[in-house]
Amino acid sequence: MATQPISAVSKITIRVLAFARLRELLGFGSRDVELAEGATLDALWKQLASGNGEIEGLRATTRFARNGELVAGETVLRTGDEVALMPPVGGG
Amino acid sequence: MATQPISAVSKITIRVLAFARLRELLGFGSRDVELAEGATLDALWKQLASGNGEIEGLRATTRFARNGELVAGETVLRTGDEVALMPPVGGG
Amino acid sequence: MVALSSAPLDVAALVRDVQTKEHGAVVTFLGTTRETSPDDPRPVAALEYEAYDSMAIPEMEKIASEAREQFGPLAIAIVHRTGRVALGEPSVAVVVAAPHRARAFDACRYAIDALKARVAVWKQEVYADGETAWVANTPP
Amino acid sequence: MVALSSAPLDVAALVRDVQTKEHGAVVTFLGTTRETSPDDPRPVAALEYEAYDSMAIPEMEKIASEAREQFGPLAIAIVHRTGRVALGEPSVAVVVAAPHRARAFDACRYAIDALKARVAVWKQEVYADGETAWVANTPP
Repeated sequence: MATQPISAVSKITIRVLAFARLRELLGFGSRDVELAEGATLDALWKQLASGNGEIEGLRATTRFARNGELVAGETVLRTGDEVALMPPVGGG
Repeated sequence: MATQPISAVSKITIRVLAFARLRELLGFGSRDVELAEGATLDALWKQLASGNGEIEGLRATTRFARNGELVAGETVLRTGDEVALMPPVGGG
Repeated sequence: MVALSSAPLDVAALVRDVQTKEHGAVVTFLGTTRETSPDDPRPVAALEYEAYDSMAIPEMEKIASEAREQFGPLAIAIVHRTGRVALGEPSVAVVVAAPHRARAFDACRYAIDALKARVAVWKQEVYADGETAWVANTPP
Repeated sequence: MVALSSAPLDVAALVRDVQTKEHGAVVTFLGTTRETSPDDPRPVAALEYEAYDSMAIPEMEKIASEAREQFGPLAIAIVHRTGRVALGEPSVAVVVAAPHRARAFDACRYAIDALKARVAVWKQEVYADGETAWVANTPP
Protein backbone atom coordinates (compact mmCIF):
# COMPACT_ATOMS: atom_id res chain seq x y z
CA MET A 1 0.00 0.00 0.00
CA ALA A 2 1.44 3.40 -1.11
CA THR A 3 1.97 6.06 1.55
CA GLN A 4 0.49 9.50 1.04
CA PRO A 5 3.03 12.36 1.35
CA ILE A 6 1.74 13.96 4.56
CA SER A 7 3.31 17.40 4.17
CA ALA A 8 2.57 17.88 0.47
CA VAL A 9 1.68 21.61 0.26
CA SER A 10 -0.11 22.61 -2.92
CA LYS A 11 1.23 25.72 -4.57
CA ILE A 12 -0.64 28.46 -6.38
CA THR A 13 0.73 30.90 -8.92
CA ILE A 14 -0.47 34.46 -9.02
CA ARG A 15 0.46 37.50 -11.08
CA VAL A 16 1.65 40.46 -8.98
CA LEU A 17 1.55 44.00 -10.37
CA ALA A 18 3.39 46.80 -8.56
CA PHE A 19 2.98 50.49 -9.26
CA ALA A 20 4.87 53.74 -8.75
CA ARG A 21 7.24 53.72 -5.75
CA LEU A 22 6.39 50.09 -4.96
CA ARG A 23 7.34 49.09 -8.49
CA GLU A 24 10.70 50.80 -8.05
CA LEU A 25 11.37 49.30 -4.62
CA LEU A 26 10.29 45.79 -5.60
CA GLY A 27 12.18 45.99 -8.84
CA PHE A 28 9.31 44.73 -11.00
CA GLY A 29 6.08 46.00 -12.48
CA SER A 30 4.68 42.53 -13.13
CA ARG A 31 5.86 39.16 -11.89
CA ASP A 32 4.48 35.66 -11.35
CA VAL A 33 4.78 34.56 -7.74
CA GLU A 34 4.33 31.07 -6.23
CA LEU A 35 2.56 30.86 -2.88
CA ALA A 36 1.29 28.12 -0.65
CA GLU A 37 -2.35 27.32 -1.19
CA GLY A 38 -4.48 29.32 1.23
CA ALA A 39 -2.03 32.23 1.31
CA THR A 40 -3.54 35.67 1.91
CA LEU A 41 -2.59 39.04 0.50
CA ASP A 42 -1.00 39.87 3.84
CA ALA A 43 1.20 36.78 3.47
CA LEU A 44 2.15 37.84 -0.05
CA TRP A 45 3.03 41.29 1.24
CA LYS A 46 5.18 39.86 4.02
CA GLN A 47 7.02 37.65 1.56
CA LEU A 48 7.71 40.56 -0.81
CA ALA A 49 8.54 43.21 1.80
CA SER A 50 10.56 40.94 4.08
CA GLY A 51 13.86 42.53 5.02
CA ASN A 52 13.18 45.79 3.19
CA GLY A 53 12.34 48.43 5.77
CA GLU A 54 11.24 50.96 3.21
CA ILE A 55 8.71 48.61 1.63
CA GLU A 56 7.50 47.46 5.07
CA GLY A 57 6.90 51.10 5.98
CA LEU A 58 4.54 51.51 3.04
CA ARG A 59 2.07 48.86 4.21
CA ALA A 60 -0.31 51.34 5.86
CA THR A 61 -0.76 53.38 2.68
CA THR A 62 -0.82 50.46 0.22
CA ARG A 63 -4.11 49.15 -1.12
CA PHE A 64 -4.56 45.71 -2.63
CA ALA A 65 -6.66 44.83 -5.63
CA ARG A 66 -7.47 41.34 -6.80
CA ASN A 67 -8.68 40.92 -10.36
CA GLY A 68 -9.55 44.60 -10.54
CA GLU A 69 -11.39 44.89 -7.21
CA LEU A 70 -10.06 46.47 -4.04
CA VAL A 71 -9.87 43.79 -1.34
CA ALA A 72 -8.65 43.46 2.27
CA GLY A 73 -5.30 41.97 3.31
CA GLU A 74 -6.90 38.83 4.76
CA THR A 75 -8.27 37.85 1.33
CA VAL A 76 -7.18 34.33 0.38
CA LEU A 77 -5.58 34.13 -3.05
CA ARG A 78 -6.31 31.59 -5.74
CA THR A 79 -4.18 30.41 -8.55
CA GLY A 80 -4.44 32.69 -11.58
CA ASP A 81 -5.31 35.78 -9.55
CA GLU A 82 -3.97 39.15 -10.69
CA VAL A 83 -2.97 41.11 -7.62
CA ALA A 84 -2.09 44.81 -7.69
CA LEU A 85 -0.07 46.59 -5.02
CA MET A 86 -1.21 50.19 -5.17
CA PRO A 87 0.29 53.24 -3.46
CA PRO A 88 -1.98 56.27 -2.95
CA VAL A 89 -3.10 57.48 -6.37
CA GLY A 90 -1.87 60.72 -7.95
CA GLY A 91 -3.93 61.26 -11.06
CA GLY A 92 -4.87 64.68 -12.39
CA MET B 1 -32.87 149.16 -27.00
CA ALA B 2 -33.23 145.58 -28.34
CA THR B 3 -35.74 143.30 -26.64
CA GLN B 4 -34.60 139.92 -25.36
CA PRO B 5 -36.69 137.02 -26.65
CA ILE B 6 -38.34 135.96 -23.40
CA SER B 7 -39.34 132.45 -24.40
CA ALA B 8 -36.08 131.46 -26.15
CA VAL B 9 -35.68 127.78 -25.21
CA SER B 10 -32.16 126.46 -25.65
CA LYS B 11 -31.92 123.10 -27.36
CA ILE B 12 -29.50 120.28 -26.72
CA THR B 13 -28.53 117.49 -29.07
CA ILE B 14 -27.90 113.98 -27.78
CA ARG B 15 -27.07 110.70 -29.44
CA VAL B 16 -29.63 107.94 -28.73
CA LEU B 17 -28.70 104.28 -29.12
CA ALA B 18 -31.40 101.61 -29.11
CA PHE B 19 -30.83 97.88 -28.81
CA ALA B 20 -32.59 94.63 -29.59
CA ARG B 21 -36.41 94.85 -29.56
CA LEU B 22 -36.28 98.58 -28.82
CA ARG B 23 -34.08 99.12 -31.88
CA GLU B 24 -36.62 97.30 -34.01
CA LEU B 25 -39.63 99.14 -32.56
CA LEU B 26 -37.99 102.57 -32.73
CA GLY B 27 -36.67 101.91 -36.20
CA PHE B 28 -33.13 103.05 -35.45
CA GLY B 29 -30.01 101.80 -33.71
CA SER B 30 -28.45 105.24 -33.42
CA ARG B 31 -29.95 108.67 -33.96
CA ASP B 32 -29.29 112.28 -32.95
CA VAL B 33 -32.21 113.78 -31.06
CA GLU B 34 -32.91 117.42 -30.16
CA LEU B 35 -34.37 118.12 -26.74
CA ALA B 36 -35.17 121.16 -24.69
CA GLU B 37 -32.39 122.09 -22.28
CA GLY B 38 -33.05 120.50 -18.90
CA ALA B 39 -34.81 117.48 -20.41
CA THR B 40 -34.52 114.24 -18.47
CA LEU B 41 -34.21 110.68 -19.70
CA ASP B 42 -37.85 110.15 -18.76
CA ALA B 43 -38.76 113.05 -21.07
CA LEU B 44 -36.71 111.55 -23.87
CA TRP B 45 -38.46 108.21 -23.34
CA LYS B 46 -41.89 109.85 -23.46
CA GLN B 47 -41.01 111.64 -26.66
CA LEU B 48 -39.77 108.45 -28.35
CA ALA B 49 -42.47 106.11 -27.05
CA SER B 50 -45.37 108.49 -27.46
CA GLY B 51 -48.27 106.85 -29.24
CA ASN B 52 -46.62 103.44 -29.47
CA GLY B 53 -48.21 101.16 -26.91
CA GLU B 54 -45.69 98.41 -27.38
CA ILE B 55 -42.73 100.71 -26.66
CA GLU B 56 -44.57 102.30 -23.72
CA GLY B 57 -45.09 98.83 -22.27
CA LEU B 58 -41.36 98.21 -22.24
CA ARG B 59 -40.54 101.11 -19.89
CA ALA B 60 -40.47 98.97 -16.76
CA THR B 61 -37.85 96.60 -18.13
CA THR B 62 -35.75 99.20 -19.97
CA ARG B 63 -32.59 100.54 -18.40
CA PHE B 64 -30.94 103.80 -19.36
CA ALA B 65 -27.24 104.44 -19.71
CA ARG B 66 -25.64 107.82 -20.21
CA ASN B 67 -22.10 107.89 -21.54
CA GLY B 68 -21.62 104.28 -20.58
CA GLU B 69 -23.04 104.45 -17.04
CA LEU B 70 -26.42 103.19 -15.90
CA VAL B 71 -28.50 106.14 -14.67
CA ALA B 72 -32.02 106.83 -13.41
CA GLY B 73 -34.84 108.24 -15.52
CA GLU B 74 -34.77 111.61 -13.74
CA THR B 75 -31.20 112.25 -14.92
CA VAL B 76 -30.94 115.57 -16.75
CA LEU B 77 -29.29 115.27 -20.16
CA ARG B 78 -26.60 117.52 -21.55
CA THR B 79 -25.69 118.27 -25.11
CA GLY B 80 -23.32 115.66 -26.53
CA ASP B 81 -24.53 112.88 -24.22
CA GLU B 82 -24.70 109.37 -25.59
CA VAL B 83 -27.82 107.71 -24.24
CA ALA B 84 -28.51 103.98 -24.54
CA LEU B 85 -31.96 102.41 -24.24
CA MET B 86 -31.32 98.90 -23.04
CA PRO B 87 -33.77 95.99 -22.80
CA PRO B 88 -32.90 93.15 -20.39
CA VAL B 89 -29.62 91.62 -21.52
CA GLY B 90 -29.35 88.18 -23.06
CA GLY B 91 -25.67 87.42 -23.35
CA GLY B 92 -24.21 83.94 -23.05
CA MET C 1 -8.29 89.44 -21.87
CA VAL C 2 -11.86 90.33 -22.78
CA ALA C 3 -13.31 90.77 -26.25
CA LEU C 4 -16.33 90.81 -28.49
CA SER C 5 -15.83 88.85 -31.68
CA SER C 6 -17.78 88.57 -34.89
CA ALA C 7 -15.62 85.57 -35.86
CA PRO C 8 -15.90 82.02 -34.45
CA LEU C 9 -14.22 81.64 -31.06
CA ASP C 10 -10.78 80.02 -31.04
CA VAL C 11 -11.00 78.26 -27.69
CA ALA C 12 -7.58 76.59 -27.95
CA ALA C 13 -5.98 80.00 -28.45
CA LEU C 14 -7.77 81.34 -25.36
CA VAL C 15 -6.50 78.41 -23.30
CA ARG C 16 -2.96 79.08 -24.52
CA ASP C 17 -3.38 82.76 -23.63
CA VAL C 18 -4.30 82.17 -20.00
CA GLN C 19 -2.19 79.10 -19.27
CA THR C 20 1.19 79.49 -17.58
CA LYS C 21 3.52 77.07 -15.85
CA GLU C 22 2.26 78.34 -12.48
CA HIS C 23 -1.31 77.36 -13.29
CA GLY C 24 -2.26 73.77 -12.60
CA ALA C 25 -5.94 74.14 -13.50
CA VAL C 26 -7.75 75.56 -16.49
CA VAL C 27 -11.56 75.66 -16.45
CA THR C 28 -13.41 76.61 -19.61
CA PHE C 29 -17.07 77.43 -19.99
CA LEU C 30 -18.59 77.44 -23.46
CA GLY C 31 -22.15 78.57 -24.01
CA THR C 32 -23.38 76.96 -27.18
CA THR C 33 -26.45 77.47 -29.30
CA ARG C 34 -29.22 75.02 -28.38
CA GLU C 35 -31.88 73.88 -30.76
CA THR C 36 -34.44 73.99 -27.96
CA SER C 37 -35.55 77.41 -26.80
CA PRO C 38 -36.65 77.86 -23.19
CA ASP C 39 -39.35 80.24 -24.45
CA ASP C 40 -40.55 78.91 -27.77
CA PRO C 41 -41.61 75.51 -29.06
CA ARG C 42 -40.07 76.11 -32.50
CA PRO C 43 -36.61 74.67 -33.19
CA VAL C 44 -33.88 77.31 -33.11
CA ALA C 45 -31.78 77.51 -36.28
CA ALA C 46 -29.28 80.15 -35.11
CA LEU C 47 -28.74 82.96 -32.64
CA GLU C 48 -28.06 86.55 -33.51
CA TYR C 49 -26.22 88.67 -30.94
CA GLU C 50 -25.82 92.40 -30.73
CA ALA C 51 -23.69 94.24 -28.20
CA TYR C 52 -23.20 97.75 -26.89
CA ASP C 53 -19.44 97.53 -27.19
CA SER C 54 -18.50 100.58 -25.18
CA MET C 55 -20.43 99.29 -22.16
CA ALA C 56 -19.94 95.56 -22.69
CA ILE C 57 -16.15 95.62 -22.83
CA PRO C 58 -15.62 97.65 -19.61
CA GLU C 59 -18.18 95.46 -17.82
CA MET C 60 -16.36 92.31 -18.90
CA GLU C 61 -13.09 93.85 -17.64
CA LYS C 62 -14.83 94.64 -14.38
CA ILE C 63 -16.03 91.06 -14.01
CA ALA C 64 -12.48 89.81 -14.65
CA SER C 65 -11.17 92.15 -11.90
CA GLU C 66 -13.89 91.06 -9.49
CA ALA C 67 -12.99 87.41 -10.08
CA ARG C 68 -9.35 88.12 -9.24
CA GLU C 69 -10.27 90.12 -6.14
CA GLN C 70 -12.72 87.51 -4.93
CA PHE C 71 -10.86 84.29 -5.66
CA GLY C 72 -7.17 85.28 -5.78
CA PRO C 73 -4.55 85.45 -8.51
CA LEU C 74 -5.71 83.93 -11.78
CA ALA C 75 -5.74 84.57 -15.50
CA ILE C 76 -9.05 84.95 -17.27
CA ALA C 77 -10.30 85.35 -20.81
CA ILE C 78 -13.91 86.32 -21.58
CA VAL C 79 -15.01 86.48 -25.20
CA HIS C 80 -18.53 86.89 -26.56
CA ARG C 81 -19.67 86.48 -30.13
CA THR C 82 -21.62 89.12 -32.01
CA GLY C 83 -23.70 88.59 -35.13
CA ARG C 84 -25.02 85.23 -36.22
CA VAL C 85 -23.97 82.10 -34.36
CA ALA C 86 -24.89 78.75 -35.89
CA LEU C 87 -26.43 75.84 -34.01
CA GLY C 88 -23.90 74.10 -31.77
CA GLU C 89 -21.32 76.87 -32.08
CA PRO C 90 -20.11 78.64 -28.93
CA SER C 91 -21.46 82.15 -28.40
CA VAL C 92 -19.40 82.79 -25.29
CA ALA C 93 -16.19 81.44 -23.81
CA VAL C 94 -14.88 82.03 -20.29
CA VAL C 95 -11.46 80.51 -19.65
CA VAL C 96 -9.81 80.68 -16.23
CA ALA C 97 -6.33 79.45 -15.33
CA ALA C 98 -5.41 79.29 -11.65
CA PRO C 99 -2.89 77.47 -9.48
CA HIS C 100 -5.59 75.07 -8.23
CA ARG C 101 -8.91 73.80 -9.45
CA ALA C 102 -11.28 75.13 -6.80
CA ARG C 103 -10.33 78.70 -7.67
CA ALA C 104 -10.56 78.06 -11.40
CA PHE C 105 -14.05 76.51 -11.12
CA ASP C 106 -15.34 79.21 -8.77
CA ALA C 107 -14.00 82.09 -10.85
CA CYS C 108 -15.25 80.66 -14.15
CA ARG C 109 -18.73 80.18 -12.76
CA TYR C 110 -18.74 83.63 -11.19
CA ALA C 111 -17.72 85.22 -14.47
CA ILE C 112 -20.33 83.53 -16.65
CA ASP C 113 -23.09 84.23 -14.11
CA ALA C 114 -22.06 87.89 -13.95
CA LEU C 115 -21.76 88.15 -17.72
CA LYS C 116 -25.26 86.80 -18.24
CA ALA C 117 -26.70 89.18 -15.67
CA ARG C 118 -24.81 92.35 -16.48
CA VAL C 119 -23.06 92.57 -19.84
CA ALA C 120 -24.74 94.64 -22.56
CA VAL C 121 -25.32 91.87 -25.07
CA TRP C 122 -28.68 90.92 -26.55
CA LYS C 123 -29.75 87.64 -28.05
CA GLN C 124 -32.23 86.96 -30.79
CA GLU C 125 -33.43 83.46 -31.55
CA VAL C 126 -33.79 82.74 -35.25
CA TYR C 127 -36.23 79.88 -35.80
CA ALA C 128 -36.23 77.35 -38.59
CA ASP C 129 -39.23 79.17 -40.13
CA GLY C 130 -37.26 82.44 -40.36
CA GLU C 131 -39.14 84.18 -37.54
CA THR C 132 -37.14 85.78 -34.74
CA ALA C 133 -37.58 86.68 -31.08
CA TRP C 134 -35.42 88.52 -28.55
CA VAL C 135 -34.67 86.43 -25.49
CA ALA C 136 -33.61 87.91 -22.18
CA ASN C 137 -31.69 86.00 -19.54
CA THR C 138 -33.46 84.92 -16.40
CA PRO C 139 -31.59 84.62 -13.11
CA PRO C 140 -29.90 81.19 -12.81
CA MET D 1 -16.12 58.46 -23.39
CA VAL D 2 -13.22 57.66 -21.07
CA ALA D 3 -9.64 56.89 -22.06
CA LEU D 4 -6.01 56.76 -21.10
CA SER D 5 -3.75 58.31 -23.71
CA SER D 6 0.00 58.33 -24.22
CA ALA D 7 -0.45 61.06 -26.85
CA PRO D 8 -1.16 64.77 -26.16
CA LEU D 9 -4.83 65.44 -25.40
CA ASP D 10 -6.93 66.85 -28.24
CA VAL D 11 -9.28 69.00 -26.20
CA ALA D 12 -11.13 70.45 -29.19
CA ALA D 13 -11.94 66.91 -30.35
CA LEU D 14 -13.30 66.04 -26.90
CA VAL D 15 -15.52 69.11 -26.94
CA ARG D 16 -16.84 68.12 -30.36
CA ASP D 17 -17.46 64.59 -29.06
CA VAL D 18 -19.68 65.65 -26.17
CA GLN D 19 -21.40 68.65 -27.72
CA THR D 20 -24.85 68.30 -29.25
CA LYS D 21 -27.52 70.78 -30.27
CA GLU D 22 -29.41 69.98 -27.06
CA HIS D 23 -26.48 71.04 -24.89
CA GLY D 24 -26.21 74.73 -24.14
CA ALA D 25 -23.23 74.48 -21.80
CA VAL D 26 -19.85 72.80 -22.08
CA VAL D 27 -17.49 72.93 -19.09
CA THR D 28 -13.93 71.71 -19.50
CA PHE D 29 -11.38 71.06 -16.81
CA LEU D 30 -7.74 70.74 -17.78
CA GLY D 31 -5.14 69.74 -15.22
CA THR D 32 -1.82 71.05 -16.43
CA THR D 33 1.73 70.46 -15.30
CA ARG D 34 2.89 73.14 -12.87
CA GLU D 35 6.48 74.15 -12.41
CA THR D 36 5.93 74.51 -8.67
CA SER D 37 5.54 71.31 -6.70
CA PRO D 38 3.40 71.35 -3.55
CA ASP D 39 5.94 68.99 -1.95
CA ASP D 40 9.35 69.96 -3.24
CA PRO D 41 11.21 73.24 -3.63
CA ARG D 42 12.86 72.17 -6.89
CA PRO D 43 11.31 73.33 -10.15
CA VAL D 44 9.37 70.57 -11.91
CA ALA D 45 10.50 69.87 -15.49
CA ALA D 46 7.88 67.27 -16.39
CA LEU D 47 5.44 64.75 -14.96
CA GLU D 48 5.50 61.04 -15.62
CA TYR D 49 2.23 59.14 -15.20
CA GLU D 50 1.60 55.44 -14.95
CA ALA D 51 -1.79 53.79 -14.82
CA TYR D 52 -3.31 50.42 -14.00
CA ASP D 53 -5.44 50.42 -17.11
CA SER D 54 -7.75 47.55 -16.24
CA MET D 55 -8.78 49.30 -13.01
CA ALA D 56 -8.50 52.91 -14.16
CA ILE D 57 -10.79 52.64 -17.17
CA PRO D 58 -13.72 50.95 -15.35
CA GLU D 59 -13.36 53.48 -12.51
CA MET D 60 -13.51 56.39 -14.95
CA GLU D 61 -16.63 54.81 -16.51
CA LYS D 62 -18.11 54.51 -13.05
CA ILE D 63 -17.43 58.18 -12.32
CA ALA D 64 -19.10 59.15 -15.60
CA SER D 65 -22.18 57.09 -14.65
CA GLU D 66 -22.28 58.58 -11.17
CA ALA D 67 -22.18 62.09 -12.66
CA ARG D 68 -25.16 61.28 -14.87
CA GLU D 69 -27.09 59.72 -12.00
CA GLN D 70 -26.35 62.58 -9.66
CA PHE D 71 -26.78 65.59 -11.93
CA GLY D 72 -29.06 64.39 -14.74
CA PRO D 73 -28.61 63.75 -18.45
CA LEU D 74 -25.26 64.95 -19.75
CA ALA D 75 -22.39 63.88 -21.98
CA ILE D 76 -18.96 63.48 -20.45
CA ALA D 77 -15.44 62.73 -21.64
CA ILE D 78 -12.65 61.88 -19.20
CA VAL D 79 -9.15 61.36 -20.59
CA HIS D 80 -5.91 60.99 -18.65
CA ARG D 81 -2.39 61.04 -20.03
CA THR D 82 0.14 58.33 -19.37
CA GLY D 83 3.90 58.61 -19.76
CA ARG D 84 5.78 61.87 -19.80
CA VAL D 85 3.84 65.15 -19.82
CA ALA D 86 5.79 68.33 -20.45
CA LEU D 87 5.47 71.52 -18.42
CA GLY D 88 2.23 73.38 -19.19
CA GLU D 89 0.68 70.45 -21.06
CA PRO D 90 -2.61 69.00 -19.86
CA SER D 91 -2.37 65.66 -18.08
CA VAL D 92 -6.11 65.27 -17.66
CA ALA D 93 -9.20 66.60 -19.39
CA VAL D 94 -12.79 66.35 -18.15
CA VAL D 95 -15.35 67.74 -20.60
CA VAL D 96 -19.05 67.87 -19.73
CA ALA D 97 -21.86 69.01 -22.00
CA ALA D 98 -25.28 69.56 -20.47
CA PRO D 99 -28.45 71.45 -21.28
CA HIS D 100 -27.59 74.13 -18.70
CA ARG D 101 -24.48 75.43 -17.03
CA ALA D 102 -25.12 74.56 -13.38
CA ARG D 103 -25.25 70.88 -14.23
CA ALA D 104 -22.17 71.08 -16.45
CA PHE D 105 -20.10 72.84 -13.76
CA ASP D 106 -21.26 70.52 -10.98
CA ALA D 107 -20.66 67.34 -12.97
CA CYS D 108 -17.24 68.45 -14.21
CA ARG D 109 -16.11 69.27 -10.72
CA TYR D 110 -17.51 66.05 -9.34
CA ALA D 111 -15.69 64.02 -11.97
CA ILE D 112 -12.26 65.58 -11.50
CA ASP D 113 -12.53 65.34 -7.70
CA ALA D 114 -13.51 61.67 -7.97
CA LEU D 115 -10.78 60.96 -10.51
CA LYS D 116 -8.10 62.44 -8.28
CA ALA D 117 -9.33 60.44 -5.30
CA ARG D 118 -10.06 57.09 -6.89
CA VAL D 119 -8.58 56.37 -10.32
CA ALA D 120 -5.52 54.09 -10.46
CA VAL D 121 -3.06 56.61 -11.88
CA TRP D 122 0.26 57.55 -10.29
CA LYS D 123 2.28 60.70 -10.79
CA GLN D 124 6.00 61.18 -10.64
CA GLU D 125 7.52 64.64 -10.59
CA VAL D 126 10.67 64.93 -12.68
CA TYR D 127 12.78 67.83 -11.47
CA ALA D 128 15.10 70.02 -13.49
CA ASP D 129 18.07 68.22 -11.89
CA GLY D 130 16.84 64.85 -13.18
CA GLU D 131 15.72 63.52 -9.78
CA THR D 132 12.22 62.17 -9.41
CA ALA D 133 9.59 61.71 -6.70
CA TRP D 134 6.19 60.05 -6.60
CA VAL D 135 3.46 62.45 -5.52
CA ALA D 136 0.13 61.31 -4.12
CA ASN D 137 -3.02 63.41 -4.18
CA THR D 138 -4.27 64.93 -0.97
CA PRO D 139 -7.99 65.50 -0.40
CA PRO D 140 -9.10 68.85 -1.91
